[in-house]
Amino acid sequence: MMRRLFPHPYLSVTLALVWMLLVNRWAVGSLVFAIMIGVALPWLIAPYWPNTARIKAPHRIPGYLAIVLADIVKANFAVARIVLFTPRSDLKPAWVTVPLDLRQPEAITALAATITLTPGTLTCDISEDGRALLIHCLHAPDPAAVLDEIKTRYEARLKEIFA
Amino acid sequence: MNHIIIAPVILPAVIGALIILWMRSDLLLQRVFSIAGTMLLLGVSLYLAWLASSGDVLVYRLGNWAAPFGIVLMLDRLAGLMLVLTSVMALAVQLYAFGSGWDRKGWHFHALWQFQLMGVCGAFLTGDAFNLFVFFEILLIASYGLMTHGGGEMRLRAGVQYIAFNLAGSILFLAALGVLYSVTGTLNMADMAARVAAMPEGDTALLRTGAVMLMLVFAIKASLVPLHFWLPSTYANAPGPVAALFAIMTKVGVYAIIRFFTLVFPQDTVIESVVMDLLLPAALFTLVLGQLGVMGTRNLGRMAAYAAIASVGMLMIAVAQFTPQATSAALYYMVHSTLAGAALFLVVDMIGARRGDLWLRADGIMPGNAMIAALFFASTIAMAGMPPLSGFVGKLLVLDATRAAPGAVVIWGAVLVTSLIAIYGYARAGSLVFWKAYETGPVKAVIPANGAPLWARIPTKLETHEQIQDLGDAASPTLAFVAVWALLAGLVALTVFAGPAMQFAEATAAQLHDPAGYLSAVLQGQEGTK
Amino acid sequence: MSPALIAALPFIGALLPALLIRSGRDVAATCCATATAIALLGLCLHIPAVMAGEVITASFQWLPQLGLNASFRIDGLGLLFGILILGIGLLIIGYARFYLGRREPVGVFYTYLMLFQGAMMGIVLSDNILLLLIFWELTSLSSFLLIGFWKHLPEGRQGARMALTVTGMGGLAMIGGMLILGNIAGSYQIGDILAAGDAIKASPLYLPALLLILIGAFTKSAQFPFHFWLPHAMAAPTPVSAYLHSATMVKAGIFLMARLWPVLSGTPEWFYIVATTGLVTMVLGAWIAIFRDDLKSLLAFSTVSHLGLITMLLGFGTEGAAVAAMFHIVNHATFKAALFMTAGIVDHEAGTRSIARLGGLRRLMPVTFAIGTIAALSMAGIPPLNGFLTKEMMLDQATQATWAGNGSLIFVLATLGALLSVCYSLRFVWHVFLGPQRHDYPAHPHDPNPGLWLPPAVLVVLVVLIGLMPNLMAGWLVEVSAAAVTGTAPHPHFALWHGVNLALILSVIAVLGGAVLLALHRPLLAAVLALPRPNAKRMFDRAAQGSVRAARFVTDRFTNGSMARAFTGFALTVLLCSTWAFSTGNYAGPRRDMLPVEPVPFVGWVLLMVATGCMVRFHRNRFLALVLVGIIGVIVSGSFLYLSAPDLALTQISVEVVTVVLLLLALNFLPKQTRVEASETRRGFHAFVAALVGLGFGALAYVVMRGGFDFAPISEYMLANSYKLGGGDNVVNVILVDFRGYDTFGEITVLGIAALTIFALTETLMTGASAQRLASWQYDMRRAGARHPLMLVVVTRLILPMSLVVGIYMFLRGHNMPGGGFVAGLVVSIALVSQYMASGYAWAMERNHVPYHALIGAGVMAAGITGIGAWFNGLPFLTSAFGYVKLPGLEEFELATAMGFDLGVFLCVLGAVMLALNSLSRIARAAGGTVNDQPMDVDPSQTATAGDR
Amino acid sequence: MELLLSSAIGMMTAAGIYLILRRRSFAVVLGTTMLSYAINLFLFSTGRLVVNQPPILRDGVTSYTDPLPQALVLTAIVISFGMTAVTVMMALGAFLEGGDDRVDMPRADRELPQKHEAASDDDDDAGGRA
Amino acid sequence: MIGEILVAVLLVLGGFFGLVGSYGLIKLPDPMTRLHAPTKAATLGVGSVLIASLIWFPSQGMGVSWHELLITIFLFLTAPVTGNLIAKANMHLTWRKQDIPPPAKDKDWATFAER
Amino acid sequence: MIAYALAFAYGCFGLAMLFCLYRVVRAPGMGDRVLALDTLTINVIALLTIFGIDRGTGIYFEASLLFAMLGFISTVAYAKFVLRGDIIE
Ligand code: NA
Ligand code: NA
Repeated sequence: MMRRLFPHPYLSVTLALVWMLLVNRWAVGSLVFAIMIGVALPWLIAPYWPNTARIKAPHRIPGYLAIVLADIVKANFAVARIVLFTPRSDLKPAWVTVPLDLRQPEAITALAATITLTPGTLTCDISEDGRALLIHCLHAPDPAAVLDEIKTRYEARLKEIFA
Repeated sequence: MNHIIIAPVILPAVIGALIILWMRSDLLLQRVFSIAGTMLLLGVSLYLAWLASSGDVLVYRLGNWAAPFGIVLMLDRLAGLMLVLTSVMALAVQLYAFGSGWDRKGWHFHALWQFQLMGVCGAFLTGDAFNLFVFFEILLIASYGLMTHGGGEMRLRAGVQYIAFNLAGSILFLAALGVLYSVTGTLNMADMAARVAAMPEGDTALLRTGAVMLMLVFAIKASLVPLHFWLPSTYANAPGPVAALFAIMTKVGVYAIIRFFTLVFPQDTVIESVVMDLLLPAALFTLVLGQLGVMGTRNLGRMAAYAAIASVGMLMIAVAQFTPQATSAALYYMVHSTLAGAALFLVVDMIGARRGDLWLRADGIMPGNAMIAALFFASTIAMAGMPPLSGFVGKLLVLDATRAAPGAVVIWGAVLVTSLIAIYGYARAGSLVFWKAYETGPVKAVIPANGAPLWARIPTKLETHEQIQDLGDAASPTLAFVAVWALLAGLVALTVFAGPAMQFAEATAAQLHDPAGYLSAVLQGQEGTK
Repeated sequence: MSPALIAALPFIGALLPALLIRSGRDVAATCCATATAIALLGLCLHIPAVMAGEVITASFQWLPQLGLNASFRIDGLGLLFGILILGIGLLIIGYARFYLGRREPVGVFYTYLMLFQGAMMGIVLSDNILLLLIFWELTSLSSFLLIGFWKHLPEGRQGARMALTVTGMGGLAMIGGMLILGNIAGSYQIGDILAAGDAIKASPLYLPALLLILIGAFTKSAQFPFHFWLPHAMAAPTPVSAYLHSATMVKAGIFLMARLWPVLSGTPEWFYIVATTGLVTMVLGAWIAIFRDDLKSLLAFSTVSHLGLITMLLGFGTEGAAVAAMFHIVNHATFKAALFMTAGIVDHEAGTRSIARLGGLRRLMPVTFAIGTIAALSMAGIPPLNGFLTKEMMLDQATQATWAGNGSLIFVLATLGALLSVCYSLRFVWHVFLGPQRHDYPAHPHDPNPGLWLPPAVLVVLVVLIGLMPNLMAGWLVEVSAAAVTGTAPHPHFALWHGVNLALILSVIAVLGGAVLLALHRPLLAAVLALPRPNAKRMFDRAAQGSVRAARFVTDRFTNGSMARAFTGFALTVLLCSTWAFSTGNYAGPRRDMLPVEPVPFVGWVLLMVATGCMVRFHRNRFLALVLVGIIGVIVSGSFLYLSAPDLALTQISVEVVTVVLLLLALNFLPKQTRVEASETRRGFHAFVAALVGLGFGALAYVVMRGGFDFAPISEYMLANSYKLGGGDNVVNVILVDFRGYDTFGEITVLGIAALTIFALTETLMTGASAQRLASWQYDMRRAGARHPLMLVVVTRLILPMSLVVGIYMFLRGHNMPGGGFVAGLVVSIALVSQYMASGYAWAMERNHVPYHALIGAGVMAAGITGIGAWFNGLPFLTSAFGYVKLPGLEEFELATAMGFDLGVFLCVLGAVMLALNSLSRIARAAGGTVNDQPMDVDPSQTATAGDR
Repeated sequence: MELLLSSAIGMMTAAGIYLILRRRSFAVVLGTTMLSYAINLFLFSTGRLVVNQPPILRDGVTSYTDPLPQALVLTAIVISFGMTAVTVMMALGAFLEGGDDRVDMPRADRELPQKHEAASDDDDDAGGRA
Repeated sequence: MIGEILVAVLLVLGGFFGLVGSYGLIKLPDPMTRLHAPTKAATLGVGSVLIASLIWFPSQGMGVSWHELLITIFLFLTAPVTGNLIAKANMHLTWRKQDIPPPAKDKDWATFAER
Repeated sequence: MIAYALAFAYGCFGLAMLFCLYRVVRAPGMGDRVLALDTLTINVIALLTIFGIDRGTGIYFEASLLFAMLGFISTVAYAKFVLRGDIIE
């Protein structure tokens, strides 16, 4: 019953928040409307999102986000340095295959997005069975280290968050 | 305010919307609603024409906004006349589309038809320059759909040209409106007229530019040479009833020229020389080229198309005089050429349906059909301006109205010489199509399959994707004949009642050439508006 | 009987056989004969009055504005012609009944014949020259049908066309002439015109009017140089020839000259043009007739010759000549109709009209021989037949005429004409009936049944009787008609014997010379055939064909289907006309100061210019071109933002994206490259034209932007009242949904129709040639395996609801801030499209339960109903209302009817965009594209469970 | 600023015209798109250029740019989008039916195919082809 | 004042990263490496600017506007996807299958799979 | 100070846009072009935001939001086209 009414509870919250951010007016009327949207829209789009993400530890999300954000800032400096100062000839791009323990599409996507947003790595593809990600590194003298960082720093954390 | 004034726009819009909402796959319902709608439209138009015939100019202020800030609809004699003409013609042609089975050769014929009528009626009624643009676009976009109804290579190719050329025309329209707005600061036609009349002498360059650009836009719609390029292939390749309906489309351009250059830019304003210097030569060239096309073409469909061009030339010769007498002659000729052009296109379609193609070729086969031959004869007589049909009367009226005009000799010469050209062209075409068949003897009719285009099929293609089908596939051939006869009956009526018809035309012309009533109807007495 | 009714009777008669088309020859003939007989009777009832000098008129108002009235008159001239037309018509109707075969469409024939008869009666009874013109053209049309009646004969078609063209040309010239005439006289009534003779002759427009009218008359009456059509009209069935080309149509020109004789004749112009033309025609026609092999052709040229004779007489402009002309009209009609019918009998019975294959029919067809001989002798002018009478009168008149001071030229030539006339007349008798009987006639000749020979016999009796008793039989008629022509009261006395005078001597010379000439016929014929002769038919054909080719050349030059040419014409026309209009007006120079250039817009400008330049340079790489379109769109929309138009920017960028999606969908099937096709010069020219137009339009834009308003723009009112009366802060939105909501109503309709059109087009593509092409479609691009990438699917699932939120937000705030139904509709549809792109058409479509068609319909209806709602308050369509609502616990918010309208906009936009994109993407299904039932290429959570099992 | 905008309008117009003069429907679509941009900017500019005064009523602000041309341009944008969509579809249809994306009408539109040329007669049999 | 400094710093930072991102687009040697520059640098570039804006308005007493936050979230959400798709496009267009390490034996990357 | 920062940012993003344009036009493959267009859109968003700070108005945020959304979707469309030809399949 609850699942029929709220097919995507996290989405409902997100959408209500988005509405509040949009109207940019923290008043009762807006909140009522935000709740209406939070209820109605997920229900409306449920057919397009049949199996919702199963999250077991939502409280770990902020921490994860903080790490990612910090990494993004670092990444940017790193990339900037490479772009500006590394001569073309010194550049060592590399392909890295990341075998996946994650199975939920949402979880894999979260990992892939993290990889892309952080230093010098970019998620390029997924294997045809969905059990590995293909990463391209802008400048990776040691590809194994990259793989290790991804597995331990990000995937492990995501495994804790997603069921 | 009389709400019926907006009915010619709302009625087809609602019927079109209803058709796509609830009956988009039920042809029978569509036919019933669509034809009933057009009949109702005819009734409404007659009522409005009757209202307008009193000589009052009726204003409908949309959204209850005061002019010139909101959009107004204007009902005067000219608008009433055009509405009646449109609905009469549309009803007959629609019956033909039903009778010939054209309406089942593709989707949405009736919805597009209604929207087309909405666009045309809206264009005739509006009193706002930009709104005219909008309704031009409505009638154009519906015409794109109708023009390519049924598909086929040539039709689509012609459609691409048609749409591209008109797109350019629409862009020019916007440019002209922009220029005019930048000078006058208004879009309401009556208000614009008042401001044009009061325009300081030092600011006329832009005004003239805008006026000329606007005229060129309308010239495209009217297919005046050298802006006529889009017409021959479009009309020749359009489905018969659609081409017939398009007979009113060129008239929308003519209407707009008459409207703007009697109301907004009358002859005694700064625009003076603009019109006469450009319009009359263009009209003459149009007439000559159209009639040459009638004679020179090898295809009946193109012949009818060139006939349409020629009739616009003739019409514009009268319009370009901008005298009450010439305008009334033009109005008479407009009614005539619309009905006659529609009839010709329908007859040509009948021939194409029975003969398989429209080429004028020695081995063409037209099974002896006295009825179609008679219809062809009658409609070409009408188009050629031969007696006893109204074309001759119209021609006399135009000649009479231009006799004192500058360049009268050229006008008369062009009209008379091109008449001869057209007579020869029609005689040649008719004798090839109808008489020559007797040499080879009657042969079984080749009926193109559903969706097969009217344009002349190359025989190799005939073998590959057309089958021989019996006439039973068409919905009701009798109805198709009735439709054509009805149009011709209209011409006969126009001839017999030429006197009363001209009385109305003269009253209309008088109203047009003295726009004071129009102006005061719009700009004064706006109690109760926002 | 009213003249109008007399003129109308043949038309009524024409209707009957058309209505009774299946009831056979007898019924048709009877109907027509009855109608004709009644008309003739009615006409004859007026004889006493006309004899007494009355003019019987009847007039109905038709088109008084033009001076065109249905006015009819019966005077002597009309009476003469009316009797001829109806009387001979009656005989022809009988003759045709027996002439035409059982299987021929007799009903149609009689309809045409009666139409023609009616048209002729109309001409001769008209009292209004415009009305006369109408009937005049009708004779051309009906004779076209009659000449081409035998559709299986190419000569019939060609002859008909030639006759129509030549007489049609004359008719058109006459329109001009008549209008001028009426203009000078101030009326188109014949009575008024006849009264204005002096004014007309004095007018500077007399000569043009004369020339134009004479062209009409000459073409109709086959006068040189327009004579050539008549022989070719002989392809018509003989009753037609006998009727049209002896008594009626060819006499219409003569009638016209006679009708306008008081107005136009008597001037040197008239004399020299008309008399000379008649003289030349008379001699030339007779000369040619001598050598014709076809019996009907011989008669045709003899007709040409005799019409020349009458024309010459009218041209003399004297009363006596006019009398002679009138008399000869009667005589010629009688003997020539009889001759044509005789020729028809010969053709009918012997199976040929070729004189070379005839001869010796005297004994086989004695009755026919007798009829033919008497008629031919009359034509030769042998006493005591009626032809002799008028030949004498003609020669007498000729002796009195001088041509440019030369007193003998005319009568010498006239005698020559008479001599030649004797020759061909005798030849008709000699070469057909006399001589040895042959054994090789194509058929077995014998006298026909009386139905065929009685009508010519009646005429031959008249020929004899008029010859013997001219005053009793025809004199009175000639007298009244001549009186009507000249406007005086001539009292001629006709007699066979005038004593020995110059005319008689000339006549004798003519007869003897003619006989001698016939004796010399064989060597003469050989000599003539050896001479080069102009072939009128070939010349006409060449001219016609040349005109057709020229017409085709011109039209093809102008409209050869080339878009580039058409567009160049368009662009240059617009440029030249606008430039001319601007330069002929007053331009006082810029009035507004320029805005300073800031760095950001400058960068945008550089970007725009470069991108546009690249667009032109690289447009052949179509994908790149699309990317550049994206860039330009972004910059244009940025410019709108910069220049205080946020609503525009939102709309522009949304439309931009949808357009790109649309173009990408299409490009999938189109070639990815545009080949270079135009030559360097051509491209250069195009670039030049483009640059000129660009320059012009740019300059116009500059002038507009620097210009000031002379009048306050109406938008000031809108700014002032947007909130007060429209209830919205976003003036643009209030304009869209309120001030000019009607425009928007039209605009969404356009969008809806566009989608419907796209849908309908796709449907037809699924059945036509394209369906076959698509069925075997080979993609020209290698395709990657990433159909529905996992990441894309997951993220768009999140984007969809978020975009919907944005869409709702845009919709709700539109009235007060940038946004509105249109943008909202686009945002939502783009969000939906992203779902389609991510998870595929089939999968997404399966989850969509809203028919897009219905959305469009609902949108138009919603907007319409909101508009109509105002009617219930007695207010016009689209009158808006708004109010502020306060729900308990919440702050006040605004409700406006304009929102209902905006909802219509939203629905219509959503439906239209989705329907269009859907339709386009369906094409790929027809191209063999498979559909997916899974939303993503690989779903590890699914495969994992599958693997675990 | 006015100079920048008008030169951009001119440039886009020229590009649009040049593209329309190419012989392929895709180029024509690109060209009309360019022309649409140009005309939208032009029509917009008839309200004269104003920076940072969007026509959205705010307290204390009295000067706004002319909103009317903006509304007109909005309508024009939407309409030209509909038109473009139909053009694209029609061009695609013509390509799929005919096998090429030329915009010029083929000769077969106005002339008999060569095969029949011999049998055709311009003027019936009058031309003397017996 | 602090707000102003912060905003200025963020603006400079944003401008710098924006420029670097786009510069990388033209400087880096091949399509795959070029992909790295803008997807990250431009994200932070525009992100900084958005944060600057988020700070600026309240610091000027014009009320807080959360829209910038929304845009930032949106960009961060979508950038990986565009990066992924363009990378796939590059793989598809310019890379041979054998030059990229396979995910596992007998398995292919999705882009190279037959679909 | 803020003015200098703004000018600097304007300059950076303006220049960045030109770089993007260069890459759109001069690119070995279609992937680069799509990437450059995507980057260009992002730069425009940045410019709009800077402009909003400069002018002290929040009126441009909706546009930025829409640019972000639509930029994403058009990039997806372009890329999907390069990959599959058919963007909706
Ligand atoms: Na809006
Ligand atoms: Na709009």
